[in-house]
Amino acid sequence: MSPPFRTASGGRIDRATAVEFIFDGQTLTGHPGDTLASALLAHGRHQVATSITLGRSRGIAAAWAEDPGGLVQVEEPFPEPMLLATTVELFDGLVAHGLPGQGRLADVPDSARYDAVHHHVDVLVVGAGPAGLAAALTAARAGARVALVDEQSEAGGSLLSGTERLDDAPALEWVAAAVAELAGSPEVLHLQRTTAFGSYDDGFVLALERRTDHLGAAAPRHVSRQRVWRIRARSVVVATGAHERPVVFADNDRPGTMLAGAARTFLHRYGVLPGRAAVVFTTNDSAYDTALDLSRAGVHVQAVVDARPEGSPRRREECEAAGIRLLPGAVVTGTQGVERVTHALVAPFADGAVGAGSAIACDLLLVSGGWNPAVHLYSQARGRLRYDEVLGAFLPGERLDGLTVAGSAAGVLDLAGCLADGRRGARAALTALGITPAADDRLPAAPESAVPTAPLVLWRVPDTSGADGSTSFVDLQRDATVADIARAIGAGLRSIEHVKRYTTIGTAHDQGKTSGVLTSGITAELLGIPVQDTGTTTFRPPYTPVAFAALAGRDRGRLFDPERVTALHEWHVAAGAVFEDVGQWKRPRYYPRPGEDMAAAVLRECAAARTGVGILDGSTLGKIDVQGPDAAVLLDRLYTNMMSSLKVGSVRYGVMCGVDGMVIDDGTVLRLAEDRFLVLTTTGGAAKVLDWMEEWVQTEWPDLRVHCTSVTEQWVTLPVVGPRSRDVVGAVFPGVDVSAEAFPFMTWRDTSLEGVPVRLARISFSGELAYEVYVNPWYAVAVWQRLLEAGRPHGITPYGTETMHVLRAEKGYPIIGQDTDGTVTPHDLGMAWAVSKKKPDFIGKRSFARPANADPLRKQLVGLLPVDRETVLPEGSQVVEFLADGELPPPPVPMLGHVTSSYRSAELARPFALALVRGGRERIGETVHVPVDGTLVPAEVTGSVLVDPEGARRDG
Amino acid sequence: MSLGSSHATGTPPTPGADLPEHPDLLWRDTEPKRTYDVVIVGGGGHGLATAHYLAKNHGITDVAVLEKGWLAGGNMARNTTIIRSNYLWDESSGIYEHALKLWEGLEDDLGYPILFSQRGVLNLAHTLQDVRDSVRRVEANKLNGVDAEWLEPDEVRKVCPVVNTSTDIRYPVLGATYQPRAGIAKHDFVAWGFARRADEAGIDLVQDCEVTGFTTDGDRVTGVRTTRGAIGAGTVVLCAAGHTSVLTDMLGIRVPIQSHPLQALVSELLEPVHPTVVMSNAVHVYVSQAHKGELVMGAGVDSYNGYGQRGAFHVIERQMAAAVELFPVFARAHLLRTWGGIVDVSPDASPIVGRTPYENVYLNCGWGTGGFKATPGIGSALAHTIAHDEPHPLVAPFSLDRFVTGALVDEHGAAAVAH
Amino acid sequence: MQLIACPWCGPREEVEFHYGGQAHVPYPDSPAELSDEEWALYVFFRDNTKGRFAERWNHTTGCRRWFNAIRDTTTYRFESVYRLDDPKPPVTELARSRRSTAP
Amino acid sequence: MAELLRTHPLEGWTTRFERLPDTVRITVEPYVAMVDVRLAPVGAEASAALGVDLPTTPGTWVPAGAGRAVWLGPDEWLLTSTTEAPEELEARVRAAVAGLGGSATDVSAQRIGLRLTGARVRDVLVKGCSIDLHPRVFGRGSSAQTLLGQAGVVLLALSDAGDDVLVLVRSSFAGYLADWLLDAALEFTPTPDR
Repeated sequence: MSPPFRTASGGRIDRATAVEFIFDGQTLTGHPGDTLASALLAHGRHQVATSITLGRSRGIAAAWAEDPGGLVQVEEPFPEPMLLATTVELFDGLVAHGLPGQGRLADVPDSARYDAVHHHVDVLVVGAGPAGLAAALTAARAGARVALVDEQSEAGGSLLSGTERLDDAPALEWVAAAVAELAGSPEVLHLQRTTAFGSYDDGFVLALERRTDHLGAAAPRHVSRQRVWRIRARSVVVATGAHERPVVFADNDRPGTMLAGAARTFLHRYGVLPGRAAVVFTTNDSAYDTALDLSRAGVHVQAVVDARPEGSPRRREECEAAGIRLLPGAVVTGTQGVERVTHALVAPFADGAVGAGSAIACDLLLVSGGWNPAVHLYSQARGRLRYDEVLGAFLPGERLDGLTVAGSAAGVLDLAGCLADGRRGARAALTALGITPAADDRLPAAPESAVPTAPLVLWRVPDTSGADGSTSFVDLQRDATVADIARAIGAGLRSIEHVKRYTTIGTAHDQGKTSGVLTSGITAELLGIPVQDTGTTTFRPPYTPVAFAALAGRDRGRLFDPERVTALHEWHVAAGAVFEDVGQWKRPRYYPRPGEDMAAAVLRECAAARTGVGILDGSTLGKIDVQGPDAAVLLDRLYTNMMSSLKVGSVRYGVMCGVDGMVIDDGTVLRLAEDRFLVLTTTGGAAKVLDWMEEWVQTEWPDLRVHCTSVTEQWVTLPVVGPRSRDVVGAVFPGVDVSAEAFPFMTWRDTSLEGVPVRLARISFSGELAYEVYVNPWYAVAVWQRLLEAGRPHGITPYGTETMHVLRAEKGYPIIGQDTDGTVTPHDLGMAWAVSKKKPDFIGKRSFARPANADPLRKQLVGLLPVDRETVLPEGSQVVEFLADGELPPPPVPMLGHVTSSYRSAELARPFALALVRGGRERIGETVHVPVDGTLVPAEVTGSVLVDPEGARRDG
Repeated sequence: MSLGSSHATGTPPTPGADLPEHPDLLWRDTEPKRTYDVVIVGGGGHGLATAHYLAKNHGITDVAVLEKGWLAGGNMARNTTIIRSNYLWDESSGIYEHALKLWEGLEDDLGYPILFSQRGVLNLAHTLQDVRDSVRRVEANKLNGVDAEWLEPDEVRKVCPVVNTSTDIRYPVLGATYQPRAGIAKHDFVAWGFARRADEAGIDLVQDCEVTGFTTDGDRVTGVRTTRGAIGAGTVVLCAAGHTSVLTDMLGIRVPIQSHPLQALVSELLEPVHPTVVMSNAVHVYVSQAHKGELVMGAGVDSYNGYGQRGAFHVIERQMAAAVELFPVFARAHLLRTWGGIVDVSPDASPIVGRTPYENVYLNCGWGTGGFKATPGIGSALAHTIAHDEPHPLVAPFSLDRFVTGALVDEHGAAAVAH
Repeated sequence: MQLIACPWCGPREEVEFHYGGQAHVPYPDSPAELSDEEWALYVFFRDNTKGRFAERWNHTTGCRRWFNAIRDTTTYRFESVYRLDDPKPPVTELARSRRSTAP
Repeated sequence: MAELLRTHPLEGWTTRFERLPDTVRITVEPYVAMVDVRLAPVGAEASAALGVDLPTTPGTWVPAGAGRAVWLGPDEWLLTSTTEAPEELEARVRAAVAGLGGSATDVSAQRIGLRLTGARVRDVLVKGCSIDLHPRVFGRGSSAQTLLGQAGVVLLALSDAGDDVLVLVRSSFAGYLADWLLDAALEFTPTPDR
């Protein structure tokens, strides 16, 4: 059986198919093509929710996104908060309930897919109403690349809500033909259910396409639920229509109170009668269409209450013919009813004064206070608005390059005008792009419409209820009233922004779509200033709310951020490595054996490297090929030390500073030829250092003949480390004499392995005898395997970054970014030896001479040995003076510095740390304290090199 | 009349629905006088707070606050209202902790319900270096008397159950620093509270009054030219975050700040789900749930200089990805509104406060994203500075000449987390 | 999200570029001869112009070339881009803004 | 050629690529020798020495023997060869340009090629590529260095129909990009297995 308020025929719904849904626990039926709101209205249900502060009933007050009343929570198929019943398309199995202004998030992750697509067009048309369709057709016929997006489920815009005719046929026939024509144009993208929600620079418009929401549980899981279209348009035609606005009066929030145009939409588009007995309250001619259409559909229209002294003389005859009582010069002053309007209180209105009133019984009160052009996208694109006294609305106030507003969004409110204006907008856009409009871009003929009677701009009806405006709602979602605005002004506020913030008007889900202009108008009225001076609050994106996940798109889970891996990654995974994130890289941190924790694994790995042989995947180190006759000059300028004196075949460690003299990176440099260097950077510094070099070369020293090329992924780097490394490397690369004499520390040699070029370098980041093996990653797995095989007799042990850190810390080698923090100079690190005194200048040199750099109390890198030989000082711990009584004084406690690196050492058989300590080198031999979990741990300050200070081992 | 109709669904009263009542009078609409002992340029949080403390602590009331637009309509109206003092360096935690102590008594001091909520702030660590930096900051905070704890992931989950602490995400949460006394407040109400007190003390709050120039006499500024006429000044204080350089350019003072767009956003109102404040540097988002129930979020600054009070949307998209990654339950929360402010970034991410080459002009700028949380602290310290004509010890380290000596207060590498 | 016209690759999305701050601030010829104040000016102080601003950009994800641009920091609109070896465009009136005068 | 075992970063993706529909085929093109050439200005001498006219129009590539010459910058190109070993290519190019003030760097393993073919290729790429890939704009001979998802790539249009594109990506990002492409292609897969 059909629900009681469903018409017998008509509407854009599929009457042959019934869908079942549950609202507030009640099982109801509707049809495909319904919205949740229209289906509820078909059952006679207006009240959807209660208001947030006052708990007053809230009903469906509009037919689309401007509705300030019908907030719902969807529960099935997946919980989604704060949707409007008017924009939720009905599907089988929908479960929803009304919301008191606050939604509920699901407590399980959303498994739906979301994505984004870039699209480029000559002309983007937003809105597929009469103006938008006309614009799209005009642009398409000219051969332009066109996108047409529209937020509704089907094209037609306002034509879906009425009975207009074009070319002597129902207008929707023209709509269908237009859609078909666009579909036949290969360069046209036409998207419905797609809301352009943000308009940015250079024709960039973001639109959200709801791809599968209307399918409910039947939505395919491998297709994105919602898609963000990133449309880059050379020109934009905004044909977004207009929102009807209400007039404010006492108790104007009672369910059954609705915008007049919405009732017409529910009737014609959805086949729903929003009531049986209606009162229509208007200030303009448009609501007469609703009154007459409802009357024809069988609704008893009790009266048309027109605030204008004469009403609409032009429509009077039609009303009389339909038996509708016309009450010109009258207003609705209030309503009666419990959870639904039962009476409208109507009173004569002249010169702003309200006379004695009477109650007219009704279950539907329709209101029209005029139309607000939907200027959101225009305003977001930084177009200035101007207030139009006649329409009582803000209109585009200036022309923008690349963005045209057309149709009722520009204040054109008649059908013929909208069609013509859409075509005008498109032609202007095409002309600006140098595209010739087609000779034949005929538009259908709209019947001649008579000139309407001028609307009356009426923001509010004086409150005669005695409530002093406290039930005259301006923002229904925020429960904000005329009284609240008056109170804000009474408190001294003058700016519309202050009024908004004081009253919270316009901050709710609808972002003031209906309340914004009313607030400007009422504020101006109360202040006695023109509305233009009050202005409006800023229109901010998005136009309608957009789910976080839709904006996150596919950048979630494993695609949230790229994982960079080396050529040996699969081997590391198979070997059971535990990984560490270093920038975007995944690096093996350690390789636990069964039953081992990190400490045990690291002690084992360290011991192998110190006593036998270990092997590391060091491929993430940044590598830069620096070539050209002036390569050495460039490096001399960028490193603190001298690189031009480096011999071909040799390697030098270098430090790089910023212009402020603080260390930014370090690494080794291999001189490959007179005019060619291979520069190694830290893993995290690779991109930064290349950019740094390019910046100086390009912007400051373009005369230098040098080129820098990233070769980070061109070489895997495999340090083979430990006293037995020579045996291993010698066995795998018999072509090289690996003896200390023939291949000394800090030199490199080229060789090959079965025809594949290999480079070996005597570089040690561990203090042990070590060889770094460089090879094209195509052969990484093969070479790694050969090294493991050759090392097996020596117990070769792969080790990770944790062991690498321990080994280097034992040697006092700093890690940039761990032992430094952007406030540390080479001198602070004890690396004065790496700062050239010969070079007249290099980047950072001048800053070393600043007063603060001469401070003897600068923090310097030193070693710390916990006196108890037990405690591993947590990295990050603060260092304080030694306190004889072992008690911390009350805060603030002066701090000397902090622990930057701290490990258990197999070699030292005790924990040790590196720390930046105020005047640290002067304190060597002293004892300081480190607060750890509430106790003070004494630690001896030492030099930073704790293992093999003479360097005998690495020299092998 | 049917006020208070029954809830159709039997839902309990909406949490956060009842915002406090505002006073009947906030401030007078004033015409500027011809001259004032003190002219504060900029009617934002800092300017208004300075005015309040000038009157309250020092009895100085011949003061004008000049605002080019509407009071507190700049960064004050646009920020995400996080209040904390867990900065690394002594100098920074000094001024911010001073501010936090004032925040703790501010509701009483102002007699205004500023919705100060000490719900704590978590700074998440996602990498081993994050952990080191976090522990370093926590330990420094403790020694400086600032409440701070290091939390392991399971403790993070207890404080904020909706944070994704699983280990199989791209950048797992390795722990967090936690400052329980940190929190949020309602930005507008804070500004209005200061404004009302200043107004009550007889201080003139002059809106729509843009400073267009200065009149000088040797090393002194004698007054300001404004869109509402010339105003004489005994002392001038520049508190115009977002437009400091415009003013200092007029005075020929060079200040090492760059103004960048910083964006923020809110969701619609949601049932309470997020009980604290969470900030993540590596995954790059910060979020709290304000009193009414909206999620308030922000991220990093846009890269280029900009005075446009708007930024690029890709920054928002990246922020949403980070939010959903860290808080999977946010997936179907909706972005309701985005906006932008202007942050003045200094080379060491610390403010610049103190004397200028003009002997009666004080500078207060470069707060980056820290301005809101410092509001009462800097207001009182600036008022002290003006009253004694000598920088308050808490602001002394932030003088302009540190860029010459090199004695920076570099919060970049150290604090890890901005905002 | 703006389009930035790389002098070589043409218009690309803003995300492809790295901002380099004020343009035409040369590295001092002889840093050693500068006073601490002069050196600090080079290291830390850059103009923070509201309005037309000559600044540096790098097309990082494209051709990796640095170039200069004149951009309005209020509207963000690029007035011109030019290569490093091009002279700085003469200071003219603020170029055509996004707004034209006719409504 | 070497007898040493060779591996490439996308070995583990083979099965998943094979399951893609004909409308989006992904073929890995590993082990292609590539050299980064820096040279300015380009003249007849360079063309003669290199055996190819290096393209001077930004965003283009040309065939070069058994490989390609791709514009990377006003003084930078990528030369590829499917017949030479990396070190041979580098040596040859270096010899050709060194005397002209140019440089040559072996970058064979720096990037790996993924060839995308099929009617849906453009639909996949536009999910993460902001440049205009319309065949009228990005036809055969076009190239672009840009972002695809969050990976820097070099795109080469190999056909005029937008259905044949070579994507060169940094080797360390190859796994990410492969995952990204498979995910983007999912909606065009008739029987998705996820």
